[in-house]
Amino acid sequence: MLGLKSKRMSLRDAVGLVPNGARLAIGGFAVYQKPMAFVRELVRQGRRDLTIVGSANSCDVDMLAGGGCLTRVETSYVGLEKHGLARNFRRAAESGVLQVIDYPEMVSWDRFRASQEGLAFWPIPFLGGNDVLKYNAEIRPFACPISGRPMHAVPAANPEIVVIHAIAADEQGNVVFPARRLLPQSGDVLFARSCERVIVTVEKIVSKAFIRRHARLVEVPSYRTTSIVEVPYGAHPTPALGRYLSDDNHLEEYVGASATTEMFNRYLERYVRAPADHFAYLNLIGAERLADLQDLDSLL
Amino acid sequence: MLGLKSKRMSLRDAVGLVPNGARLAIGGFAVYQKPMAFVRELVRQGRRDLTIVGSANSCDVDMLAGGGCLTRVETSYVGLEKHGLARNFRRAAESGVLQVIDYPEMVSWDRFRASQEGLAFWPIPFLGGNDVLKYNAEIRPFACPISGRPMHAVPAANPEIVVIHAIAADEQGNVVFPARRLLPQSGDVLFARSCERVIVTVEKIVSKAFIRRHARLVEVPSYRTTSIVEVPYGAHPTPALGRYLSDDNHLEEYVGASATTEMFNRYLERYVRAPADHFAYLNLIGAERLADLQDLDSLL
Amino acid sequence: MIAPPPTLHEILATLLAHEFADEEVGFTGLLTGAAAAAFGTAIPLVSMELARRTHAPNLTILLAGCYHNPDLRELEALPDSEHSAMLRDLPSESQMIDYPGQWVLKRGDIDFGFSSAVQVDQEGNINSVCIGPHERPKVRLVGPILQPEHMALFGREYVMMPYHEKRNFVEKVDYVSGVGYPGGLAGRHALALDRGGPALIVTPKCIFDFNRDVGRMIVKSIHPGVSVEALRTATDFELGDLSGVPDTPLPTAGELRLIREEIDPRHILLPNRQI
Amino acid sequence: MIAPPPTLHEILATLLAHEFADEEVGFTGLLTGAAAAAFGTAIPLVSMELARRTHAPNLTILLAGCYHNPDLRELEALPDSEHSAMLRDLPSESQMIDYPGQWVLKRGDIDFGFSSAVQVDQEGNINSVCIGPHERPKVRLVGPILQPEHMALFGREYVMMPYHEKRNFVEKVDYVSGVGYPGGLAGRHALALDRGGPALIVTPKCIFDFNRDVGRMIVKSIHPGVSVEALRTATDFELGDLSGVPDTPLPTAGELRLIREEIDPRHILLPNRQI
Repeated sequence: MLGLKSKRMSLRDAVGLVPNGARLAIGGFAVYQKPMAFVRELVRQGRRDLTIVGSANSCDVDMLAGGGCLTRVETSYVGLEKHGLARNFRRAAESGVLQVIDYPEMVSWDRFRASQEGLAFWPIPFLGGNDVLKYNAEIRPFACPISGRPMHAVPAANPEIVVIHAIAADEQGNVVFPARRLLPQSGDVLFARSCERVIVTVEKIVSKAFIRRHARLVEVPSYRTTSIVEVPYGAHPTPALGRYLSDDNHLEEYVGASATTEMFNRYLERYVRAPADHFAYLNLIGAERLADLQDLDSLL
Repeated sequence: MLGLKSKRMSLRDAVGLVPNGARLAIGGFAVYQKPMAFVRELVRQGRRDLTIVGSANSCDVDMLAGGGCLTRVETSYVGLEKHGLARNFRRAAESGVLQVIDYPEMVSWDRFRASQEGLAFWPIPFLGGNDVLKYNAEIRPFACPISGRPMHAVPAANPEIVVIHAIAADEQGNVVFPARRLLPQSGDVLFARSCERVIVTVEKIVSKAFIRRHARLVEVPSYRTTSIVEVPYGAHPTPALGRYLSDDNHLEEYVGASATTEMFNRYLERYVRAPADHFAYLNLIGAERLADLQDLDSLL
Repeated sequence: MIAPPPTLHEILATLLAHEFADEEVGFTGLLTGAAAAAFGTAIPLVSMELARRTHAPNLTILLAGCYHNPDLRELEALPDSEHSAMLRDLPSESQMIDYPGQWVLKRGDIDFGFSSAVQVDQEGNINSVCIGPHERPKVRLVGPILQPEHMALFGREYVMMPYHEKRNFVEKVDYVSGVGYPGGLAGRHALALDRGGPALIVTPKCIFDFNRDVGRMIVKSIHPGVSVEALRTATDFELGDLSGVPDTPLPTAGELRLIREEIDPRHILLPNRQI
Repeated sequence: MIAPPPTLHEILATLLAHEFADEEVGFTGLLTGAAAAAFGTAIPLVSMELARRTHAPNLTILLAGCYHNPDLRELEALPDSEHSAMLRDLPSESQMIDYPGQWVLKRGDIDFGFSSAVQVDQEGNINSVCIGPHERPKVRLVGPILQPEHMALFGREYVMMPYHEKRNFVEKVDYVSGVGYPGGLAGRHALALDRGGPALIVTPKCIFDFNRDVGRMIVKSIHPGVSVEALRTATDFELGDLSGVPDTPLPTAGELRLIREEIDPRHILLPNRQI
């Protein structure tokens, strides 16, 4: 078959697809498998006024907040789990420069299901009395057209661009997910099915033969992807299931550095702005640490 | 762990859980993996006035129609694919004794998704001009609470009882599905998540150790199942993926026998009413045929 | 040596191949019975594969709605079951095993599909539910299946009619299970059908297109060897002036060679004879 | 030889175990930080396992919401990450990897859950979103996470508060991210909350229950060694007459033995000391 179109792109060019003011969904869930190389490049390129719509967020939103890239976040969680609160996010929210729209966790998934369904809303029957309603005029009360029961319509997630990090794809944009996956990887599949501009950073670009051997696991096919970017360790310091674990040491350094704006600017200078590219960043982390983080997927 | 409750039941007793007039969903899809032993036992026990709600139906609905068990069917398809039209169903529908409520194929899945979601309706944006609306007063027009777009609310499937056929479960009702499954098996998972009375006929009751070794594939856990019935070849003459293929010879015999009411009554007498039990039925099919139908699942 | 002349199946597959753009996604179900399987599955597969081997290498084929770009060379027979174990084992680039699945139906991932029906009317409505009144039909058929989705959610639809007789091409279908152009494109819009609808109606006798302003079928071309009179006789609605209608175009020698030598050398998809 | 007296964790785990009926499904998230992990994850796990080994063998434990009846003997440490690779490899009876998944959230598959919060008020509302006004909070917290679902869709909720100070037990939470009993059960009904709500509030000082008619917390029992005065001082709302309130009951010797020798012999879940 001649003339197959390559969707391969450099990290810089892929990040260039995200304009200032974009409504962006960042894959991964909480502190797991976040496309952090992409996030660092957003900061490096000085992107502004982004809205992040998500299900559960962590250092993705926190770094963008610390980098001054954000205007608004719509999600159920921003925190670093065992590493504590997200301090840059806190400062931005407490100072009022960052607007936070809170959604319940499963409702935040339902919003992407609405986008997947081509619907402007998802019907939610259990929000009565919750302050999620009080601070969100976009949620509308309505009566079930069949039972008459009072419910609420939450708006679809409607991302303009989705970015996820996965283990492998071919150049045409067929993306594989591990069979022994966990909830964060399923969230990525959902995100990639909720939007027509889908950027996938991957650990490895693989052959068509590899894709065909794993057809059952190609949950995001070529026609759903806009660009494929090869970024080994692209989720670091968060884990990529089956490839590497969380770099808890680096996350502790990150948390320590986010104690003040000044300290975090020094962190950004050292790890985000100064390195010439992603491999220069990885060299700062060092081979020994990267080797130590190895995860093994099921061999079956 | 002492005192684990067994949900094992005989086929006769499990079918006894279905009263006359029940609203029953039968798993499988079109001519694939239908719980036919259960269907035969419904006919044998002379069940009456059933409503079948489904996604795509075939010899399940056809045999129940031929056995005089049905009042109403809500589905997207009743036919035998390459074996032609479902002749008992046709006769019942054309004579007016069977009410058929037609739904589009994916909408018929959406109705089970509504039940899974605890919703009385599912919002459908594309039914305008379709006669599905003309003959179904239960579908209600409404405006999207957010966009104002005209849509239709289709009623949830709301089965009172679901019956599916699967390859294996333990006595506690943890049901495994093959990794290399196809759409019909996914439909069974959806059905089993749409109702609180779920009967699962299985090829084999397996040990807890088998279940734990395949935890990733236990898509229907113990607390979702009401009873587990061991019925080897329980889908015959339809296939059970990974265990046996479709018995096309028997289906041709079935189609031939359903040419007239009289002939089909003779078929029912021979294959359904006369055999003392399911194994007597299998003996009529014969060991050579059963052996010939073997399917192999992936060995990985 | 002169190659045998193109068969009707080859003519239709080639004509359809020209319809597809690169990077589109095309959906074919799995129909059974010789004529229906040829029109509903085999001709669509050959047409999409021909497009992939000529101007549309990035077109995605969805066989039986689930198997992405299946390796047709591995087929030992045209599959005759939509979800058979044989398809589980057919090499492909992605397998859909759930709904919602890889193609996001309601966001419009499918650019075009192929469907079949027992009746089609001059507005392009199709019917596979019943002949006669719905409550007491003369013939109860299988049901709407995926026709409503094909005709409303796919980008466009090729309606593949294996038979062209008066009972199939009717003034008004007895049940609209897939919506054509009632009232034209404006009529579809008024029904909140913002995309999709039938593109061509493909029959053993001719190709129909539509006047989408008024929502009425028009004959686009007539197959070689079919007379205008035969076409009128086989159609229950008025076809208007057919004097300027061209013949259906034939494949080039190169297209025929691709079909015969590369795509279907063992004649598993298309029969090796005139029909 | 006399066994060491029960620790607070053991007392709470035993008390909770008595709450669960056979065949119920209990959901615990994965909380981190010593006190939160103990109250939010470890005590719930031990309580459910104790119930399974006594009166409720068919209870289903959902660890981190996803792992059905995990083999706790295989744990080498209390997991400190909700979706870590370590949990992928932990033996269990079913793994949820998608939403919607095995437990059908909105049909009410979960009989009871455990949650934690920064604030709880006398109506039983909980808050993990912010301290101070939402637009310019004094402290921005993590967000509602799964609290709305816990407090509305689960059959009942055990609110596990690792700290009991005035700043945690307030008159009115600054943000209702999980709904208690505003206006009592009738109030919940008026909000279309037809099931669920907090069952007990478990703290290091006492157990709260509710007067569900008026929707107000009441002290059910006070832990050994905690004075009524200390309890009042640590609570920002009025507790009423506490004269008849009993001490929190202690585990039996048999229950203690099960916890210490069978369920957690390596002290991976509960620390081996008084706290």
